[in-house]
Amino acid sequence: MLVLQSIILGIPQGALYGLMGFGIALIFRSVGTMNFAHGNAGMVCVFVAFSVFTATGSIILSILCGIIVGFLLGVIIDKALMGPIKHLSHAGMLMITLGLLMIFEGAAQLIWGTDYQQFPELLRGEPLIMRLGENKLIMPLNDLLITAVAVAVSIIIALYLKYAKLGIATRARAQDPIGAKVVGIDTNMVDSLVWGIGISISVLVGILIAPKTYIHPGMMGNMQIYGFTAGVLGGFESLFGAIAGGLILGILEKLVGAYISPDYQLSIVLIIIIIMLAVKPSGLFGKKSSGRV
Amino acid sequence: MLDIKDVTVKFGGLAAVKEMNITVEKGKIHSLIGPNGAGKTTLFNVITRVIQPVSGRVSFKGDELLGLRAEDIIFRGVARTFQNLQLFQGSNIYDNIYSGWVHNYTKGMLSLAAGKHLAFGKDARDKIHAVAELMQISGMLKFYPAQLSYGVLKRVEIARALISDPQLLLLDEPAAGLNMDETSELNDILVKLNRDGKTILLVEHDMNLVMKISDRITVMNFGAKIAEGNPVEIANNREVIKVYLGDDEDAAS
Amino acid sequence: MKKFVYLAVIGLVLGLLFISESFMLMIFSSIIIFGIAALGLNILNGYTGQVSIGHGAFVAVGAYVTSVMSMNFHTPFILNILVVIVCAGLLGFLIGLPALRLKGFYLAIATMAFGVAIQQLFAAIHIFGGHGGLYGIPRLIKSEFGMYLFNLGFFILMYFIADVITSSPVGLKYRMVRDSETASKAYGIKLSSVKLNAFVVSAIYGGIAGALYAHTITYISPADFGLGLSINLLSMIIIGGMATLEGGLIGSVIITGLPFLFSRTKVPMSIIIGALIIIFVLFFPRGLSYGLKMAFLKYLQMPLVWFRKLRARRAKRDGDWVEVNGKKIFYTSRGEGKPIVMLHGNLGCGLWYSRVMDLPGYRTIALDMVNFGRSDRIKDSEMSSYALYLRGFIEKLGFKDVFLVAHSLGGAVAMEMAFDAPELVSRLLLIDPCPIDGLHTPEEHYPFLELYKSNPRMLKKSLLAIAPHIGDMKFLNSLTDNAYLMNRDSFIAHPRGLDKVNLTERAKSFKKPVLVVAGAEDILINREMAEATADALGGSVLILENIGHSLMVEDPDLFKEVLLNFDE
Amino acid sequence: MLQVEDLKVNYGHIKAVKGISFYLKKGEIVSILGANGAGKTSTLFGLGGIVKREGSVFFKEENIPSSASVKSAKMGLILCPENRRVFPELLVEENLRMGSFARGEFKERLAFVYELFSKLKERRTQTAGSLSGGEQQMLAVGRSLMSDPELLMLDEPSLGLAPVIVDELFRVLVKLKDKMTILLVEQNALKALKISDRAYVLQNGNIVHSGTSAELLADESVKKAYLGM
Amino acid sequence: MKKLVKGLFVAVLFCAISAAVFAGGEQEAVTGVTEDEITIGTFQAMSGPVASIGVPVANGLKAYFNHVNANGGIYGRKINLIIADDQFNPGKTTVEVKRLVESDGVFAMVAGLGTPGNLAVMDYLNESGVPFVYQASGSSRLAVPPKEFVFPVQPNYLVEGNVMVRYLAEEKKAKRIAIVYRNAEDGIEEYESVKNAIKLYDSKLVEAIAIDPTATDFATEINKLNAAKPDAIIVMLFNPQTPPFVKQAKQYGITKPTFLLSYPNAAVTFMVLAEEAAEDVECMSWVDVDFTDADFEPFQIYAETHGEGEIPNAFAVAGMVAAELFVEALNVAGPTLTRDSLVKALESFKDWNGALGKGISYKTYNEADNTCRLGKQSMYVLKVKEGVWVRHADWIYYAD
Repeated sequence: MLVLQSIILGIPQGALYGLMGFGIALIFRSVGTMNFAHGNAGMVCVFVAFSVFTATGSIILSILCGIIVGFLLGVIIDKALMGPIKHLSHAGMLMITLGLLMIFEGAAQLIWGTDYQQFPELLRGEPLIMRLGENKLIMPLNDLLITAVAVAVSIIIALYLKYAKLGIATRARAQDPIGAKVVGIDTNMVDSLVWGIGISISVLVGILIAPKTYIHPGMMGNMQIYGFTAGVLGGFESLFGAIAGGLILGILEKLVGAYISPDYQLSIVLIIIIIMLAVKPSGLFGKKSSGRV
Repeated sequence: MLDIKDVTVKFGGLAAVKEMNITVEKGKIHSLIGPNGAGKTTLFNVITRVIQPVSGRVSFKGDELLGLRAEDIIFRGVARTFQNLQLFQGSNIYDNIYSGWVHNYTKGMLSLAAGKHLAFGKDARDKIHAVAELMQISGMLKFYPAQLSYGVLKRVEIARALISDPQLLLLDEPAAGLNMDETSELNDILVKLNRDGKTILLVEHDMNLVMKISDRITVMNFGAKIAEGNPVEIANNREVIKVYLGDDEDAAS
Repeated sequence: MKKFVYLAVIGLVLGLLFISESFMLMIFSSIIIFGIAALGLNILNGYTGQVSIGHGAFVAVGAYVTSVMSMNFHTPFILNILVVIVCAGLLGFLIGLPALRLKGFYLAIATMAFGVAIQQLFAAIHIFGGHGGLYGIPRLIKSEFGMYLFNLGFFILMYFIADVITSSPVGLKYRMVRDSETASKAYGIKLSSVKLNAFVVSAIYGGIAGALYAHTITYISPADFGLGLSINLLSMIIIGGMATLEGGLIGSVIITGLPFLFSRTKVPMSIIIGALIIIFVLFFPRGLSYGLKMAFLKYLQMPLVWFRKLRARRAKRDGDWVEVNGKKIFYTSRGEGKPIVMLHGNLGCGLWYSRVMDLPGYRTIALDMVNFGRSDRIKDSEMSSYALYLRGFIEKLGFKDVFLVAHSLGGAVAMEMAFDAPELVSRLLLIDPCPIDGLHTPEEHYPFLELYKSNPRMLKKSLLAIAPHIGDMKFLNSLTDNAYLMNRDSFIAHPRGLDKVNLTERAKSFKKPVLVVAGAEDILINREMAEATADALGGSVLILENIGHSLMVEDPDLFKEVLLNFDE
Repeated sequence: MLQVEDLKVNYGHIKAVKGISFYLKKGEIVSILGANGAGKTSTLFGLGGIVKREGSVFFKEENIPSSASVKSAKMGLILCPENRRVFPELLVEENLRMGSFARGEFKERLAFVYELFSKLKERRTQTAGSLSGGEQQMLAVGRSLMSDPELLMLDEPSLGLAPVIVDELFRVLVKLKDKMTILLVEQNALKALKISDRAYVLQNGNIVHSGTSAELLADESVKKAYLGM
Repeated sequence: MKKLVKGLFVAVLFCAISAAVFAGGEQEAVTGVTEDEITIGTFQAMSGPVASIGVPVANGLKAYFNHVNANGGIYGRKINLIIADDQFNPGKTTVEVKRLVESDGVFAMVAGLGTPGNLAVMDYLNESGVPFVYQASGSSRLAVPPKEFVFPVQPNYLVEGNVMVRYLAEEKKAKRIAIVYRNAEDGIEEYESVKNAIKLYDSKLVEAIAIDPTATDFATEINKLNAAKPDAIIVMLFNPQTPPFVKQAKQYGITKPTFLLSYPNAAVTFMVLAEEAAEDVECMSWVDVDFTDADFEPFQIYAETHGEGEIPNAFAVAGMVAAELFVEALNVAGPTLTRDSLVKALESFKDWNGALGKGISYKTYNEADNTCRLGKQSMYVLKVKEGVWVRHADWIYYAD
């Protein structure tokens, strides 16, 4: 019973991890930058959404604003910071994103303070309860929504990448930048677009977990670590690996929590990453071990 | 000195090198030429143990090389240079040349406490100055690679390969990117090295250079040897001309 | 060795200055401790090129091991530190193993995961005090000053060890692995063992820092050693300077020290540190230590330059001024008889001939050319302009048939003038002159020439290099002083001008006797250049053993002998 | 059609192209010949805006700035790069669709390309990475043709191909001649000269010979440039 | 030249040493006290994750001291409060407190925030003889063993655990009690106390769950809790964790049992964050304040500094209690203020009642007497009714 309930609890959590990992993998695969500021970029925009919400009281408007600001932030990061350093080493890009991570945290502290802010749940009401004899399985409505949104967003982006002209161009640019240039794809524009979409996804994740974690400057810290883990587990080379990796992670985490101890949840998960990276850096669903390293 | 027997290399089912046979004789300059994608660099990488062939044997002075790893090759007296300069950008020229010798320091960390490295460094210094003198880069030892011209850096690469006093020198396109003067200086250097008893295996596109200094030339195309001989023979070989210039008969018609 | 003495003394003085304010000593201690950890990270990241954002874990291991041991078993510190070294080293080895297969971003993720995992494990294990951490860790030395000195001592020791390692063959191997794995392999470097070595060494540094931290602050908790610390350590070496020994300490001054300045304001530190990281990566990738070094070379010795100039101006020199085209030219004259005019080289003045002025039967005249010494400055630094002023000078003094002696750059001026007005010159003695077709200075030397302007020590060294047998250091010192009287623009303009010299054509019509003298040990003008110059002028060559670039200061008697022989 | 003046391309220290000038008239096939490392690919990369360059390039009387790959592609100055550079994980048809990214009517051009290379039509739902070398080369050429090029720059299209396929490829090039101007970089000099009107010979980043194909075929200097004799 | 440098160097060294020797020479009569000013210090998390507690505590302190200063100070002396930000990081606390004592020369410390920080500096302050009045921490180690210069006020978690069990067993008749607690020193202390106290009654501890202080999702824990079927749940969590815990627990169907929260949660913030899940939740409290009464005098004092209509939250009230107690002690100590006279004054407090703090007692210092520095030992219970905390049960005392 505990197993089943843990799995059910793990799915929404895992869906969020997967979505986070998806955003990170999207940027990494297309542009070649592992964005260590992914979570905090989302966090800042969630604060923006929060400000809009307090000013207007409209959830829809605030979410829209947050996501749009997230998109713009992504574009700005690409144009202002990543553009000039595309030639730099990976270490250089890594440090820039680490710097951004700190700046976002500091900026949020400066502008919005360190208080925990409340953001409403998108769906309220009685949780879904399934009775199985003596026991019952519970799934709160908001978790259901989270899962649905995560799945929907991944499907939309998958369709976009598969069929839209710009989507194909994004994949093309990832596979061969020179080939993309010679057919006239504006690789700079594609990069900005990818950054925009990536950060928007992070904002969405932030908004979805906000009712649970509340809004504060450190809200996305662990989420980002889980996002990386999801990416590593599923393999950064395949976008949907990240989603699957996230789900596995979410369920695994709940099982560890239930059967070993919640204290070891994070450590065990992280040790999994290290082992995974050492044994099969391409992830569970990655095709090859080479690629961008 | 170096015997390559029936070496075949495949990349994803495609044969990049097919049953190659080359024998490099001691004290000779042996050149390996052929158009892009002919498999020269692949063969080079087999010798330097970067790539494992599917079959075949590579022996150097009678010892089998294929069982070794890339980092063991230098200990056997085989040193190489790289086509697109693999200098250590963060070290000055002195240390760059030193790095061709430092593999001989095999003691552990605790030996540092005993100061063993100091004597090693002192020995190395004389060698470095001697090689630098030979390659005419004595004045540049304190500079970093980014401060020097491409021609000088190419010489640094050769110096680094020379310091361990290898018996076989593998040079990967040493003339690529050099201007006429630099190429002619390189020409002199190679001839001098050869005169001093170094065996050289050269992969090179600059046909002027190859024809001038080679004792023997092997021509490759599509992973296979199509001709071998001295420069004059090669220059007049129909196959070679066809590879380089295209289908002769076609042109004539 | 000097470095370590300086470090110790500066540290001691700082400690003494703040002895009454022990919180400052505590801040200094923290700076030093994180400096040690950053030094270790620099060995891994700066020297070996292996990114790590989990370095806080090693610091944590050091801190927890020593705390648990000393609190529960009351073991002596010396034993603790040995256990810390073993534990941290082992842990470094463990994370090093998977890291062997990883590079760049993947390595960053793995180390980050490792760092957070270790932090979480410490938080979860009861004996380590859980999230609350441990407090009341015994201090090794009661007084804050003592503790500071203890930490300082450790820092200097660790700094010394890092210095030995990085300058040894092992350090060279680190750098080889960092710069090119392909080439390292080809030159016999076992990548895995070098990387593991760096991981272990670096981890030990972290562990030692952690142990010192625990005994200094006396309170540790997992939160102190999280991702934040790891990023901070990385920031230290980025801001301080990658692959430099002092970078970690400089970075630590900023990253550890700065927050205490802001602790009573509301400015979040992370925004400042984050901005610093980005600024440094984008604009100053070599970090503050490089910046400080350059500033030291460029500006810090400026007072010395002024002092030397002043001393040169004040020094007693007998002589007269002649005005040519409105510019005063200073010269020294000695003896009576056949006139000999002596021209100095770049960075020189008449003083270079002071040891050879006494020639019986001759009137020797050594002048400071315009732009040099005590003569006036002119706008450009062209050889042809100097030649014009020289001609004016000779005409003003009313000489005809002058015996012209010229050194180095002066050689170019002398030739230029002699070809313009052959009637004024009877014979030409050229000491290691600028070659007839110019002297090329590689572009890479110019930044150094730029530095000579403001760094007397480097200038003195280079003068010594062109006059290796000068012997008398006082004389060298005064030559250095006088070199600073030269027009500042000329430091760069002269080599550029010499590069452009080409007198081969004009030399053909010159028919007077010429002797070119060159030192066998000259590093500027070699035998071939001297011969080519002599050939072009139809003169003869004399190569002197055991002489460098400057015969008249290196062996005055030989100079006189050569001169007299030539005049016969 | 194309006027190039004093084109220079540098990679850091290395001067790959040292100031060359040449032109193409509408409807011509012009070859650039030369040994490996002579600067041919760099020339095309400079023209196509892939790398930074100096010097002026006029295409259809309009100045093309450096690094303007999007602009030149939109104007119909299309590069078919060396080593194919197809998108390995995209389907053949997706690759072709990307070919018409900047210009060209997708459906109409697709029909044209499929007609030209019927092999590609058979393989259109395969990923490009699963094609053989020759098929990939056809895909690369096909992809360039998708954008309805006015000037097509082909970089070593015969590289690594078996002779039969090379022949086929050159037949296609001849067919295309009346539809577009072609700038051909080839190692297979005799073959290239056979189909081109004029040619330039590059050596060490400089143009050392130029002339009509017939002149160059008769000239020993081409042989020298290649064989160093 | 070299000689010159060396000479200069020796001179500098000499100056430095003499400066070091003479710096401490001149001492004031009483550190931090002048004719017209008393300098005191406090450390608060003004930034970082715990700033939501640190900032209001500081606001409470400021409000009360401003009020005192505006009314002429104490025996003509104004109070000058220096607030050091330690970001709830004990490493920083140590340095900041040293700075306050050694560099700023404070007379006393008032209201340090946080168990880790307080534990890290209490010995140092005690050894330095700096009176340390009020710690915003419930750790019993501040009071036991007693330290001469350390005066805790808040009831500690040993007391709270005991009182909670007594309340649940005696008044609520709960048979199956569960506890969730922070997996940190303070949480464990309370858990141990609950475990011991429950033996006195006819109740059972059915589940005890430790919660990682950084966790945000409690699904697993709630799952376990649900299985235990408790009548009452003691929640020993702090601000960012309590509301989501209660919220999630109710979402997952735990609606019937009583939730009894630890006293740091007795604030409006809980209601704001927990929203409707807050209803009927009970909470321990030790400051007797009616937050709905805007005319209450301390609220007026608070509004003087922070603006009309501003009402302090529980943490601000804690700050004000600290200030109130400290000011009272200064008054008792009289015009010739020394550290010893302050200690004497505090030791004279017997069940002292201020406007906010009630029932605070100390005894003359005696290292063997564990009760001489206990401060407060009784608590009462609040309950959320229609979105406000309402007094629910009367003072409950420690049960042996």
